[in-house]
Amino acid sequence: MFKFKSLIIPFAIYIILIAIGLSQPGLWQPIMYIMFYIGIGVALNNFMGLTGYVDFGYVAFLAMGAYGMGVALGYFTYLGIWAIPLGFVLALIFAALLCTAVGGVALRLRGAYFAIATIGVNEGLRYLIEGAKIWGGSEGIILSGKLRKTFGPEFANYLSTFVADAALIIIIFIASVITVYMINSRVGYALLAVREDEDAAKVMGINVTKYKLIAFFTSATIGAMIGASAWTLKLTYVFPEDVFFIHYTVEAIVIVMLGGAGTLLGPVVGGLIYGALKYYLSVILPGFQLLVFAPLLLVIVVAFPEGVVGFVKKKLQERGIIEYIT
Amino acid sequence: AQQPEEKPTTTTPAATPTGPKEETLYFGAPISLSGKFAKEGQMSLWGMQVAAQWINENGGIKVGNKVYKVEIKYYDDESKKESVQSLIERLATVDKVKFILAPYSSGLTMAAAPIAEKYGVLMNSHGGASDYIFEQGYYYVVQTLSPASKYQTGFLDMVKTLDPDAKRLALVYEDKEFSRAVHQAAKEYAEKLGFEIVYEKTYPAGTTDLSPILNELKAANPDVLIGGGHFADGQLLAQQLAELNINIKAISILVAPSLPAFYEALGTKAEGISAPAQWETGVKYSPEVAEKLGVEWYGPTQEEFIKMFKDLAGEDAEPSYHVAEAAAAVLSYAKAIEKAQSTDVDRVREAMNDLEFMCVYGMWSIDPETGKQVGHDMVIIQWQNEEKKIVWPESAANAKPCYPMPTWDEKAEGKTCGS
Amino acid sequence: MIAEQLAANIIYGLLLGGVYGLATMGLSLIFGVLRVVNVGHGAFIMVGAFTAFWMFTLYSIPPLASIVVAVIVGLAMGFVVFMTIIRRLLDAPELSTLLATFGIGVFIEELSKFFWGPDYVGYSWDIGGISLPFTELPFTKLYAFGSSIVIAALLYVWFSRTKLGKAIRAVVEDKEGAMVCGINVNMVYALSFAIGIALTVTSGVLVTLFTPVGINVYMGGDYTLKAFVIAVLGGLGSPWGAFYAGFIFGLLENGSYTLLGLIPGVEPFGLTRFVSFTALLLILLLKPTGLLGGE
Amino acid sequence: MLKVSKLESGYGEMQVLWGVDLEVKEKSITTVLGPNGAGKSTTLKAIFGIISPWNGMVEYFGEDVTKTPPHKKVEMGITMVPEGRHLFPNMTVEDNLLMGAYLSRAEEKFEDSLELVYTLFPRLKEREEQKAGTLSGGEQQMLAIGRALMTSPNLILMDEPSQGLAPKLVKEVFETIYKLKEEGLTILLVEQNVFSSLDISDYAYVLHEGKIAFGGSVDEIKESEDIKKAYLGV
Amino acid sequence: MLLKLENVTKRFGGLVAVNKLDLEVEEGEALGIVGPNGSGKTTLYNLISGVYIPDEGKIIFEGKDITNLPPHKRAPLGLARTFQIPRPFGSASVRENVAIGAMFGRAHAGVDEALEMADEYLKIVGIYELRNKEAKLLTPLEKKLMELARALAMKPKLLLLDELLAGMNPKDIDKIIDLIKRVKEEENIAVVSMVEHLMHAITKFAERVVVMHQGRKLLEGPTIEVLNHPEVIEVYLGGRVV
Ligand SMILES: Nc1ncnc2c1ncn2[C@@H]1O[C@H](COP(=O)(O)OP(=O)(O)OP(=O)(O)O)[C@@H](O)[C@H]1O
Ligand SMILES: Nc1ncnc2c1ncn2[C@@H]1O[C@H](COP(=O)(O)OP(=O)(O)OP(=O)(O)O)[C@@H](O)[C@H]1O
Ligand SMILES: [Mg+2]
Ligand SMILES: [Mg+2]
Repeated sequence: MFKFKSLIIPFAIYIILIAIGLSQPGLWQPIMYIMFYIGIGVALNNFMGLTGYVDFGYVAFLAMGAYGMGVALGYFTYLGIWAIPLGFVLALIFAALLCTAVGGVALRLRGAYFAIATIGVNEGLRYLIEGAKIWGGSEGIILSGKLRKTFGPEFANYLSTFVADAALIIIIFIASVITVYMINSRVGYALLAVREDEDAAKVMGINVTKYKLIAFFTSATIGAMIGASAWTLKLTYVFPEDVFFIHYTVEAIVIVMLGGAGTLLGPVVGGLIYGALKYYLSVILPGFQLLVFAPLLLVIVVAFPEGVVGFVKKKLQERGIIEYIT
Repeated sequence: AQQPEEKPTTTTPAATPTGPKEETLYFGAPISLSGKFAKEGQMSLWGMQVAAQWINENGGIKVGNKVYKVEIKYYDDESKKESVQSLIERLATVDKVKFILAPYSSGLTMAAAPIAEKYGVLMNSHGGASDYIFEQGYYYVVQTLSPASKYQTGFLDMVKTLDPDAKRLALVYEDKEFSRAVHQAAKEYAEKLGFEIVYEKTYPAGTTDLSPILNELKAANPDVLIGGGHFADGQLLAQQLAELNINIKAISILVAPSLPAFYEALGTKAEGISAPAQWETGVKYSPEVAEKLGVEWYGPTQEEFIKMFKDLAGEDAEPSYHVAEAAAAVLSYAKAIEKAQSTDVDRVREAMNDLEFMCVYGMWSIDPETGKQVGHDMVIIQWQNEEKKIVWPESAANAKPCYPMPTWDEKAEGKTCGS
Repeated sequence: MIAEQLAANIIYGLLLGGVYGLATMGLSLIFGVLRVVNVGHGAFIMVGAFTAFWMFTLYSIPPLASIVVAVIVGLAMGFVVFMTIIRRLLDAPELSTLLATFGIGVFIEELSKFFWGPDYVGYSWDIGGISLPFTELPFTKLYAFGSSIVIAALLYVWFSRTKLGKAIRAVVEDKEGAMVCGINVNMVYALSFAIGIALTVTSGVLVTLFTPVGINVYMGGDYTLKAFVIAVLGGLGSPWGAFYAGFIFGLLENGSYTLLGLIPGVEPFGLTRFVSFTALLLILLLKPTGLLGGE
Repeated sequence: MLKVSKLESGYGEMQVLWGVDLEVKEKSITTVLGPNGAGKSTTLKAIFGIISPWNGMVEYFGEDVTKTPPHKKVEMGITMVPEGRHLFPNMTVEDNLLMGAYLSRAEEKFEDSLELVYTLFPRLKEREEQKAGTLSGGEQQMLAIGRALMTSPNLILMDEPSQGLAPKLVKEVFETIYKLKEEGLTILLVEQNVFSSLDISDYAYVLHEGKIAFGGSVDEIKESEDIKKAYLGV
Repeated sequence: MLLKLENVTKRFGGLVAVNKLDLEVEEGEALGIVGPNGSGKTTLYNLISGVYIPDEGKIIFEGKDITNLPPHKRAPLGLARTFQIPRPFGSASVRENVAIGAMFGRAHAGVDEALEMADEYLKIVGIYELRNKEAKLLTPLEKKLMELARALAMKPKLLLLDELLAGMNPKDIDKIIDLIKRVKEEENIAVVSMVEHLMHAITKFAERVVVMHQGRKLLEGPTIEVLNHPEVIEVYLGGRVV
């Protein structure tokens, strides 16, 4: 279908990245590092880009995913290999539960109020887990030993060096398809209206709450899947301090903005620039990379206030290629 | 970017006219030069560089007819797990490094372990103290610093020796995985020693006011307090104990007091406060002591070590224990490689199993099975008369413990542990 | 016993709240006038903390006096940041300033680390305190509290009494309307931003009066988070709301401790954070635009 | 008094004005008419400086004010009643008027200006304490004009002041504008209400696609059937 | 009876914006609503379209009580409106704006169908060439035309126009009125209700007029008759217009 033309460029980017990672020595992890950033960008964009709501507490969904997988592998290790699918299911369930709670409460708020109320959710949840000593409290869940005992060291290693990465890649592919589908469907149009003028959208017959929740839910569950694979499976531990670290949300927002919100290509390009820049700077200028990175970021913001893809889109407005850019 | 060219990788032959073949051997290190572990990261890097420099100036590592010069290949991991993984891989594949100095902190070490294992490189932890790292079954991860479970036990021994009547122990520490591990182990140990736990509370990371806990603590009226977690909260704990005028006979705080900044920040309030340290300037490890114990000495003497450190870090810099533990990790690699007479990872790891030596940092030997450090002893330092003194164990001490420490009021009037 | 501790915690909560309030006013002001969410807020608090530290350490200038220095430093930084970056983004999509302030925050932190190193520093300004039957109140904390109140009051007077203060309000309400009244809108933007930053840097000084140790280039993160939450609680864009909300937040944080301590098997101090963040959500549920937020 | 020559401007990359020439004589009412989208509002905005002129010149009493920012123009006695009023909605009527007298030049004449405003619009006096945002459309328009008067201007640029007003109010507004002229003010008016505006004007211009298609005295326009048909649709 | 308001009241604080209003709208009629500024016309529209819920009274649409129905459930029943101050979906294209109307209004079209409908209605209102422009870049007039197209694309039974013609050139006003009249017949839009202050437009369009004053219904009846009523002239027109 013509709508899916806009998947060509992002998929090409993914495939090229993966090819580089597989063929060049030492670039697999960096590529996965970039993919992680692309992933959280695409995931957050499904909500932030499409609805215009900023969710500062977004990392909580990654955390829920991480805990979902952590709980499955940590407390249901006896299920053997089945603990992994269970982990993804739990990740989904935890994220959905949080989504319902936050959606019910915070989504009534508008703009910056929503954005910052979600910080409250994120921090509140973290301190609840630590303070009430849920799931190991601040000691978290440590899995390596269990995995190695259950699956043997080979397979345990395979889990965190292959399965986790493969899962992340699959999630990103699926998330991209979902994004394009959403943008081009009724949902996308409804959200476009919501983003621009929520009250006018209502009068137009749009069930604003419903569509916001759809986007919120989609974005949250993708985030949870990323948390489950890129964090728990790959790192083999879950520490609350780490998984609720708000810096990740800020990074995701930066990526979405850097590339251009509300487009699919935006967060992909944003994640690519962000991840690649940071990686290479930390290799070339260890210790000084952020000192160089920050001004670069500022230059990009000032030059492309609507994001790199937003800018390109505007330039190409009347050209045929625009169809390939969403 | 100012450095267009990346440095040459792998073992490039150095230009030497004659003699044995000289090659450069890279030890790789993802290091936290930014982010929350920037301070420890910087210190560790200096330690590694000092050790590498010493090795190179003292004949390198001799394997067969080859001589290896050591260089540290490091990247900044920003104290973030995602970066650590990329950098480990880069070190293992692009830079073809076989010997990794693990990143700072237990969490980051854990993040690095699966990747290191995948590429079959050895990882030596100089900043990941938590015991659990070595309970996961990683064979290629070895430890140079003493594990978390040992941090506060020496202090308890010391108090018990000094004052068998000081029974009322309180614990106030940061709710984080590391300080929890330290204090849970300490608590068990204390109970064995016959202490009575009169108060135990944690505070969340990032706290800027401990008064709710300390008001309670005051009421519990303890003789001895152990606690803390990291730099900032450790300083805060001491500061607020003073503000609230809570007098305790002996206090040991994790991490913070071991840095000069502690005294600079608190002034005389720091007097008498103790801390566990992996190492301290003035600790009595020397070639002579090694000889007496019948173990081999390796690496710079303390004077050499401190001089080299100051040449690198600046005249005003004081080496913290992070410097020594990182240096020791480098030395342990060198020693193990020489012992194995090979740079093969498996052979070196095997050589480590019964490797035992002493360096400026103290003893080094590991549990062959888990890789956990068993040889090294922690010391207890105490601020006395503006100086950090080693007060425990007696064999390493260069001063007597100041016990009970002066009260806050006395300290405010200028009384120090020396006067 | 419990009553005494509760009383002590409430007093400490109030003192802390005063500083929280001031630490948030700058954020709220900047949002109110320019619609800029300053993600780099904490970096400016850090600069203030270091200002107090260096003034005290190098020149033995007491922290109260370095408030003056902080104001000057803050105004200068605010002005430079506005002129070089923010000004160029005023017509751009709202969130691009978020990206910019993120970059600015990182840059300030890294530059500070470059010059001052990654140490955790502190200073000792021991000037005694008041002994209450149930706790001790150091003068430093009382001064911090007092200064917050005085600065907030001065700002209030300035805002409501001076022409420039009113001009700021006018610009907030309608930019084009302000133009036709002869108000130099760009100047008002620059000034508000600079004042907002100056307030923030100043609050950094007061933060060190409260916590004179653990000063580090990355210390700002926790304050940013709290300031965000307090700003929303008070009603975004309302500096006065932020000030009140600071008290509520401080009170909740410290005050709830004693009660949570009665629950067995939990870490009450950790849960105080849970309580204060949950309270935020509840308050927003009742009043979706915060305590003093408009429409 | 005001002379605009070869003025070009627009938004982003889109040019809207393609060389506008017009002149406003002191103590007169000059109307600019033209179809929607012709660039009338743009012309006023470019003159006042809300958007910057790309080319051409704006002179005020012979002085080049092309690049002068709006607040300086207000200082010189030019102000604007913008399309859509742009009041301060959460301030009271009184405070809105007070803001009009923001500059010290205007502040000096505060009492006189206020009296003038309240005699022109007694309704505003009645609603002194009401928030501007809750006024009805007509009242808001009065306030917008009142606020402009508080700057003690010589020249007021007005963009469709009668839009959205009830017929009774439309009349009042035009009467007011006429009274302002009698008070010695100069007015440059943009309107869609062709008849009423021509009734009170001295000079008129017709703007078409960013250029002046006609300029002259009101009588000339009234007489020219062609112009009325071609541009004004009446 | 298409729409019936019974005793509807809406207050804002102390102010009664709409006061015990009864209103009936027959199918197929062209209704004009006039009244001084602030007499409650826009508020009335907001009540009908569901932006506000009345404090008292009932609103019945096609026999169904919609008093408490949220706005997004009213639109599919056949209600559509334009806004006095245009509210375009700014960064969406003109075409997308109109398509959104077609998708979620009574038309309930699928995406592709809606986009086609959008083109069709843009042609009808005469801004087809602007269809790929970002809506926020339109002039106020163009925005109004786009809102009209968007409302029409919803295929409403009742179309509420709020000062659609304000600020329009007299030449265009006539054109738009003809257009609305035509579309009303062709599209079987049962009723168009129009709020305007432009009397020549009202007389040209409306068969019946309701005059509001201070939230109440002052008068209603055939257009010419009502507009010549002395009370209307007194409070609203300020002089004879027709
Ligand atoms: N803010 C804006 N951004 C981009 N383009 C604009 C903007 N305002 C107006 N335009 C464009 O400028 C042109 C002229 O608009 P302007 O508002 O000056 O017309 P006008 O003559 O005042 O029309 P009207 O009678 O409808 O008020 C229009 O084509 C419009 O698209
Ligand atoms: N949200 C609101 N809050 C407070 N008052 C309001 C609100 N909306 C409308 N009003 C007030 O209710 C009254 C009726 O307003 P409404 O907008 O319905 O008038 P209108 O008849 O449409 O006037 P106009 O012809 O000027 O558009 C006015 O006095 C207005 O100020
Ligand atoms: Mg106009
Ligand atoms: Mg209205």
